[in-house]
Amino acid sequence: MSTGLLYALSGVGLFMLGAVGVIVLAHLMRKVLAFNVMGSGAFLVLVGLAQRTGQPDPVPQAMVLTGIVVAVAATALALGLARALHARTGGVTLTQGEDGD
Amino acid sequence: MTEAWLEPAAWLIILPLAWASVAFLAGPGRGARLAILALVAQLGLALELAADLTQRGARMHAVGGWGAPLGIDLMADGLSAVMLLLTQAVALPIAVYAQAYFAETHHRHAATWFWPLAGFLLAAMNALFLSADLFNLYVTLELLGLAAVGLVAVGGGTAQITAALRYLLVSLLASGGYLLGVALLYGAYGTVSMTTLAPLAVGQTPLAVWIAAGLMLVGLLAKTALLPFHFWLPPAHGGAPAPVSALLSALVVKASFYLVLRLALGPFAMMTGTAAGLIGVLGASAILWGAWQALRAQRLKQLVAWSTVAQLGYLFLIFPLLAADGLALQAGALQVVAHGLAKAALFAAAGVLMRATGRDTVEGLAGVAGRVPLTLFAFGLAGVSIMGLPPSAGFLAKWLLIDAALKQGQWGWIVVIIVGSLLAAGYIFRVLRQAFLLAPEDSHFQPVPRRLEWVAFVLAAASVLLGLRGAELVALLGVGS
Amino acid sequence: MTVNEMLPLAVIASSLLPGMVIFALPEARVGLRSVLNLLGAMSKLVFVILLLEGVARGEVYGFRHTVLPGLDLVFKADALALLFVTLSTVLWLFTTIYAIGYLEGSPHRSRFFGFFSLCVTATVGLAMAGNLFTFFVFYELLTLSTFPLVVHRGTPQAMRGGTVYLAYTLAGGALLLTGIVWLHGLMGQVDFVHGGSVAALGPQATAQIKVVFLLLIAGVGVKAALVPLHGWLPQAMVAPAPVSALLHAVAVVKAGAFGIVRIVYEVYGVEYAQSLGLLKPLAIAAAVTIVWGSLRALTQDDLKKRLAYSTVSQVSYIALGVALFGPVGTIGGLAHLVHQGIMKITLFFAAGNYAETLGVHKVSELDGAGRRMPLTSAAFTIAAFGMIGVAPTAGYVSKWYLGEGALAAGMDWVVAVLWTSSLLNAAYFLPILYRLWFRPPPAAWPAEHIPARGWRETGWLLLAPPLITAAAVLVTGLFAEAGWSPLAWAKLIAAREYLQ
Amino acid sequence: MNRFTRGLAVAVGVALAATLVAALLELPAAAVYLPGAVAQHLAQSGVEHPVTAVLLNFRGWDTLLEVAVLLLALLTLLTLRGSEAPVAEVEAEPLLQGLARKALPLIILMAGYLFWAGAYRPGGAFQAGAVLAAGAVLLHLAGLLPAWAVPGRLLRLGLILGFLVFLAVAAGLLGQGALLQYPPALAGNLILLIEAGLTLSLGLVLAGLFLFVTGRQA
Repeated sequence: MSTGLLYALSGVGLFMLGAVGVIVLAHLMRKVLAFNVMGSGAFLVLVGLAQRTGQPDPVPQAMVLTGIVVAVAATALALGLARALHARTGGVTLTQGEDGD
Repeated sequence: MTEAWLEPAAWLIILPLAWASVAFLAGPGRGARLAILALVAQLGLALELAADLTQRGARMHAVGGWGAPLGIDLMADGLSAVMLLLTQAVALPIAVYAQAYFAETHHRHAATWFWPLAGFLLAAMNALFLSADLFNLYVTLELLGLAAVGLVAVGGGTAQITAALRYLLVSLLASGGYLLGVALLYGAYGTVSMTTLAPLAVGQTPLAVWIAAGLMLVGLLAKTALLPFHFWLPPAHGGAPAPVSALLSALVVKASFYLVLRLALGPFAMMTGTAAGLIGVLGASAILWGAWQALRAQRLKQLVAWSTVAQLGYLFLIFPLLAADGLALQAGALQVVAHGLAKAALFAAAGVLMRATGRDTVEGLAGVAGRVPLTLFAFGLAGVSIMGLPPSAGFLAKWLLIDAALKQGQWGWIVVIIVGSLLAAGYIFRVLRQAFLLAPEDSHFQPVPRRLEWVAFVLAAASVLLGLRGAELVALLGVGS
Repeated sequence: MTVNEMLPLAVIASSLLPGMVIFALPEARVGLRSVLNLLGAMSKLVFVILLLEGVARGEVYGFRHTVLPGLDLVFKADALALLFVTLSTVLWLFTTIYAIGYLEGSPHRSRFFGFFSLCVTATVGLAMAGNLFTFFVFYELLTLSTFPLVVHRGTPQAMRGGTVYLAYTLAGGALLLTGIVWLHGLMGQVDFVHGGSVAALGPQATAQIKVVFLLLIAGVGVKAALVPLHGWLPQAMVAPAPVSALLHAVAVVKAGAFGIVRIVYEVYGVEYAQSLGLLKPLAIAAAVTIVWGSLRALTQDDLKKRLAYSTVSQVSYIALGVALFGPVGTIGGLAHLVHQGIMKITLFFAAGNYAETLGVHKVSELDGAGRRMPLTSAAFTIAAFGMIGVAPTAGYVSKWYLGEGALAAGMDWVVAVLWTSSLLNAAYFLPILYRLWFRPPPAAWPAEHIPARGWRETGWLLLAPPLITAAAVLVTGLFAEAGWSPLAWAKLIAAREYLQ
Repeated sequence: MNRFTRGLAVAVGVALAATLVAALLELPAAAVYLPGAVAQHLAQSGVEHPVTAVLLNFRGWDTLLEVAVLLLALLTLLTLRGSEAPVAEVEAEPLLQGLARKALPLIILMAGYLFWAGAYRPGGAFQAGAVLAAGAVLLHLAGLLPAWAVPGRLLRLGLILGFLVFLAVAAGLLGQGALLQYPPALAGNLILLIEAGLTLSLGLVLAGLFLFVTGRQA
């Protein structure tokens, strides 16, 4: 098993860990952190899988750089929204059951 | 040959990015006039692109001059052109509407950064409709998602922020799935260019690619609010200011649907049978459940938002019916366009009705027919398209869907389509009959700028009259497929 | 675009365009609105006369516009179309005049007349539809444009009536659509042609074709108020009188009946329909409707409700005529399309006059109204006699042909149905006439809005239309054999349908 | 969220992960090999480092849109903050302030180095911008830089400048045949211009993501 493939496999694990975290965790801060774990997992798969033959591949590396910036933007936005919500309600979770009417 | 300088596809992305930046530079609340002017130009560009495609067929634009798979290709074919036309055609009137809507002091706060956000939103959609690169599509999806979340939050109320946050989390989870899918595809084939990838994926499909397809499609379905991922939509679309709701419901959800369709027609053409049938069943459930919720909704904009959930369901009925005759594809494109125009009209009208009555409940509409008859007429006209009654474009879409289902002997869908239309008539007429009631003694009506009423009317009329020009739309759709 | 293509469009546009302008007019522009209304009605009449003259000469009028590949919007102004177009155009003119008088001073008139124009637009479009698709387009447009008229008053009762109306018509529309798309899937576009085109499908599709027939007839049967699909009609009588006139005589139920005619003659072909055994069930349904409607009318005290059940019964004469295999029955049915229209509109005009002038809504309040409003009551009496089928009114002519047609088709039981119906008609109309003319008037009317001034028992805009239509009931009966009569036109159509 | 749905989510996640691991273990080699193409065209790209070449030339379009994503996040945060002025200021701490003052030139120097190095080794505008932003955050935490209120014209210009330059270059090159089609002779300089603009603007945007939000009593 090459290092690249190992990265990819751990990426799969991280992604699923993060994704399940985003779904089941209630605290918004934890959700945001879980999202970042999930994103890192996807980046690992992207870079690792492409390099499973042992050759470095600059294309997914550049993609991951792009992806990281996007994730930073999304994280900042989520934290900002969570802060705004906290400022208005004092809560740190999305209260369920208020969708629809 | 069009001068490279004047390539309409490129300018359709550059222009909104530019006016969004300039609007930001100009400062809080500024940029309306610039946006409207630019949108006129964008509509012209989209028309020019469509005319050009009809004459000379689909075409590629290799960004950077490299060409796939090294570089990123923009691809314009009939389907992209239809989506681009719809986007500009809805955005322009909604911009005109928004300028008047946000001029009220009451809505000033929401207008602070509305224009740059809207500009980025439109740029994201145009870029998405033109991209032929799966990773580039991921970036446009994120751009679109963040812009949409920003617009949902624009009102600043607790409900809006909660809705925005929930929308953001669903959106991020969904695009995470999409990104993992892209990573797997790159690992499997070494490229993310759709044109390079499609023949490879159809030729040899390892398990990882099936999983990638599943992840990407589920992510996109969540972004399109297909049942059971619909829960974020009603609060997000129903809570935002009217022009924002119009943009979100008419256009944004269509972008991810477009991508599902692109993938199903291209790299994931191997996903037929059970998977397509499952998507169809979800669509059918969305039609019934969304319409049922719309029938029960107490607040007007919630009703319209639930109607979006239901109407999006029709789009997914096409997947089990996609066949060589192209009927289902035509039905899908017509439904996208018809619903886009009609739903923008409904939200625009709902904004007027709420401002006229000062309330946002369906019950509060009693007597409004006498005060803003033009708006009510617009609501009714748009309703005609939503219900799928002739001669609207929505009718043609449903006609084609039924035709396709009949031709393939899939009877169940027909029942769903018809029942869904009747339920739609139920919630549309629920609003209309409330409006026709005599006004209660203590009701006060506020004056509403005429411009708001006319925008709603123009959009509604367009969704109905388009039914007479279905042939042109279908011809354009046929370019390059 | 040639003149022969433009003329049918002009007939449609002559009510559509004024309607659109009227929507935009401020409430206070009464004069301009009336001028627009009448201008539209008159110009439509002119176009229709041009068409009539041309069709009699053998000209072919039509227009085709492709909506989707393999799906066209088709108009054709043939003899059958013109029968209906002429009826609605003429009656629309009178109804408009009547409505201007009836609604004087009431709110939301721009909206009312806007939808009124749309409604007649839909009717003439439907009449001139050249294929099932086009027919459906205008059939649904008719539903949509009449709903705001039915609920015009905005009372909870009006809303209930409107909701029932919608529920029935939209469900009917859904059935019709299913049938149309099904047929479209089987044989492509279904144009209306003499003798029908379905027979070409051959014997292996017979079962499907029968189901489609059921769907189509059930779809149009809702508007034609065939029992048991008639429930909306008595509910919808909450509408203002001109609207009832429109629903019962000009547009809605007629559209349904007309649809039956087109489907039987020009989609299936009457001979093919007969060979599939489809006509007999239709005849039975029509007969049941005729008797049931009359029975229900007997017990209604509300005048408009009694008239509504009378419509249920009378409109099915048209379906019955169609279902009687043979030219004579066809002539009777088609002639009744026109005859029922002018008779029923007279009755509703008169009923509206009683309500608007005296505040009388019930049969039991009509005592002596003939002395207070002799002209209106005379018109009512003539039309009622027509409904019963007394010579020499128009109603007599249609019943005569229907009876002859039944005998010719060997369906003797239909004659019994006709007799029963006539007796029942007499049983629910004669008591009204008795009250009108022979009972003493009450000390005071329930709510007298318009005082009598000499011979003018009510506003002249309310008075003139029923008088003219009542005269027409007599004239079309007396001069039934003349070359211009509805009967003669029905004979022309029947000749063309049965020549195949 | 009840225990059942939680359990279901976990179970689905584990199952999916296991299947995916199995799928990856048997994944055949890719049919397309892009590193070759990158190496082949590196000379024409205007930079020497392959990742930078992909980032700003071969797939520069992604990068352009990604800058827009950052701007969008900033815009939304600005929307949320509304027009209220920042209320709570960080208390000044002498030791931290002194350290921050000393660190500042170093930070700027390092940003400059990263920006310059991007052309031939890992580095570039994003890294340089991130370092700059970190410097701004440090200054704020030390009480030397107040939180930002509604951005004035100059700040807005700074925030958007890099993106506008990038956009102008992309559009300006349309005449060459396509968006972002650098003429090989000018590629190096144009990329440098874009990177310079981005370094400044991304520094400000990233700092803004913090400084526009902070300072309000949450």
